[in-house]
Amino acid sequence: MKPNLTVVVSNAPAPPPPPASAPEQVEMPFAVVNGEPYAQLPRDLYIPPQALEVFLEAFEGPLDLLLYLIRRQNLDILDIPLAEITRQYMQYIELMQDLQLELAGEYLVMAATLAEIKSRMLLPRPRGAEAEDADPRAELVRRLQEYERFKRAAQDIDTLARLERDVWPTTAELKERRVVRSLPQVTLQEMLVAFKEVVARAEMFAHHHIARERLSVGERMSDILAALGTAGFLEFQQLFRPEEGRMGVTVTFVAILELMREGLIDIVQAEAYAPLHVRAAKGGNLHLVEDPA
Amino acid sequence: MSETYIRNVIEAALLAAGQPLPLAELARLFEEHVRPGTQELQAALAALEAEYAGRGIELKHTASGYRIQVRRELAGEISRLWPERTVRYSRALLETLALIAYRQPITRAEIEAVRGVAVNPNIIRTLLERNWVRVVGHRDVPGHPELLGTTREFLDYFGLKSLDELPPLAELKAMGDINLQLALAGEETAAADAVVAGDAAAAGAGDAADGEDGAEDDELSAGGAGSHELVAGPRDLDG
Amino acid sequence: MSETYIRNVIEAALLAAGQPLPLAELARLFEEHVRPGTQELQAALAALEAEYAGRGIELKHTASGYRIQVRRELAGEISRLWPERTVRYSRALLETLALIAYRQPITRAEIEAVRGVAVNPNIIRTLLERNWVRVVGHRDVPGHPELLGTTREFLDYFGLKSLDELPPLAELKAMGDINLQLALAGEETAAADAVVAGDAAAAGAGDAADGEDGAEDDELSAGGAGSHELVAGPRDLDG
Repeated sequence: MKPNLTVVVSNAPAPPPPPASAPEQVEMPFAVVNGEPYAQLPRDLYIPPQALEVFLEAFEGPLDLLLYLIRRQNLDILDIPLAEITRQYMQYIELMQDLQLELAGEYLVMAATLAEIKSRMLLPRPRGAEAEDADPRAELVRRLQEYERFKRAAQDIDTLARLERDVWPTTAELKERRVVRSLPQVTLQEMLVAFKEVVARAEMFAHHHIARERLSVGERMSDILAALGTAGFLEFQQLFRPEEGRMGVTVTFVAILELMREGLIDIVQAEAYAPLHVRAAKGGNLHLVEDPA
Repeated sequence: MSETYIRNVIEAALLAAGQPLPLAELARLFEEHVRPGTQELQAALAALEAEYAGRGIELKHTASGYRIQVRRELAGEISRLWPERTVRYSRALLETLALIAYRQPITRAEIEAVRGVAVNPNIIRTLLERNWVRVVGHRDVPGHPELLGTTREFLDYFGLKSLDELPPLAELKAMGDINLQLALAGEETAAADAVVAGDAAAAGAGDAADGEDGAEDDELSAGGAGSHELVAGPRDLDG
Repeated sequence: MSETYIRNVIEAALLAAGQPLPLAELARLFEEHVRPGTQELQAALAALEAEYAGRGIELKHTASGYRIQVRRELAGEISRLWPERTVRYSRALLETLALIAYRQPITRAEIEAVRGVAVNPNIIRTLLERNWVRVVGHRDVPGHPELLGTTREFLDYFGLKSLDELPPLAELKAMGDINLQLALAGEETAAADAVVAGDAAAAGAGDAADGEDGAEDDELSAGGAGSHELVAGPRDLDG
């Protein structure tokens, strides 16, 4: 066991400080002993076994460990010195086994993968093959990169302003809550279907007809009555809006005629050639909107 | 410690805490070497209080400390955050509304004549309260019944420029219900947009549009107490 | 509707709600006939935002709507309100969350393929319980594994309006044409010479990352077969 420890220490040279031009990940603290983070293996011989355990357990798996080995030495992930990295990887695996850490099976799978790649690299390359296909490391490199980008994405997510850690939601109490009923919503279609149905039902009464279409006239009749309700008395001319054009004027005129026919308005004239005035009717006969006759 | 900083921290803490905070706890938020004294804290609280004048929130000092709360004046508006379950309008109401829209000006008796049942006064009241319908005059017959018409709000709500945009009855009849839905799909979203509230709630209302027939039947049969009126009603009109 | 009134109601509502409010819900706080339009509401929100400049709170627009939150700059002071409350999440959880966020919908096996280790079931459970993640469906392969995706609460929690606002994912670099012989020969010295090469993230063009999940699955299960040989394998290597 002891020899292994020494080997590890001698094989873990203090990494050079990351160059300023490479805003890479800062090397992870390698161990935390009594609250003190250690970024490098201590030089002295005695390493508390717990510290190593913490260090080794800090890896999220074989890809993470490999990335650590690569990044620690500032190696190009696209051109990994496989023999060297494999050797270092195996030392960590042996160390974990010696420390009797429960070693996840994935670490051993990776060890086998590394061994296999290494042996394939010793074989001559097939002619005519694409460089990347032919390089036995390609798949490993892809997986390392893929893992690394999500490792970094996780770090990025962790730096987002998170609720209840970086920012806090605010609340102000409302002392007196009132009971509020929200108003029902209606769609135009619902109303039209309702209309269609009520008309269909009404038509089952033989003597009842709802056939006439006088939509805009009806609307104008309402408008005129409402205006008269407010003003009481209006000049005939005022009921017309020339800007509406001939159609609008006609509709207004028909509405006035209709209102007169229904006895809802009177048109009065003080003397001949004086302006006509319109007022709500004081007398008159009942005329039905839906006069069956 | 700048005054602004003290005020900012206190405001943020009171809003984040969700409960009243005593002065001592407010003081503890600051690092020991920059901790403001009681006077400074109280000055900051007074500044906050002044700032909230004319706003929807206020600073309150209660037995357990300071708290920022919503002003009572806004209780009506803010309570709308927690509305009671929305009830849907009955078929009777929709039919009444549709008749007023298409046949205005129209009296209640005339609506009853077409629908064949008495119109519940609540329906007219609801429509008046909703500002979709208004009294545009009175028919000059005994009792001077009110003549009802639709309002500008009605047009706005349904996204119509004028009543002309309602499809004529002949067209409605020609369309099957499904065609009607298709033809109006565009108009409907326009209506929803026009009301700003054109979102979840509006969609919800739309979704809920079906299968309400049970309730409507009830209402109809309730009205059906007057099933003899059905025959009588129209006659009255004729008279 | 005065601007001040609209702003006051919105501010009070955002503070009273205790959760983000969408524009439509803000609109519903006003009676229908005085309801401000989208532009007026947005103007009021902009006014609030401007008012909070230089204050300890800010207006934030996240996936579910608007909320008023305490600024990050005051995190130190405000976290003293709850000395023992800060939750830290493990790297394993954050990596799992990142994979779900960027690669959704994704199965557990696909997450494991990228991370190279089994995913602790507790992690998925925590993410589900926090409501950051939900099961969005099942992949149509034997076993019908659950497909995981993130929720609106996830976005709200991390202050995002949509997934587009996640920090961009690092690009993958292609290996290109590396001279294998050279690489082999130079292997021993490569470590020493190693130039600043770590910048995989910075440059690169096409994103080759998508749609490889199937391949990874295969790989993982293929690798899993040889687990006994593994113990012996490594020893030989060093020899």
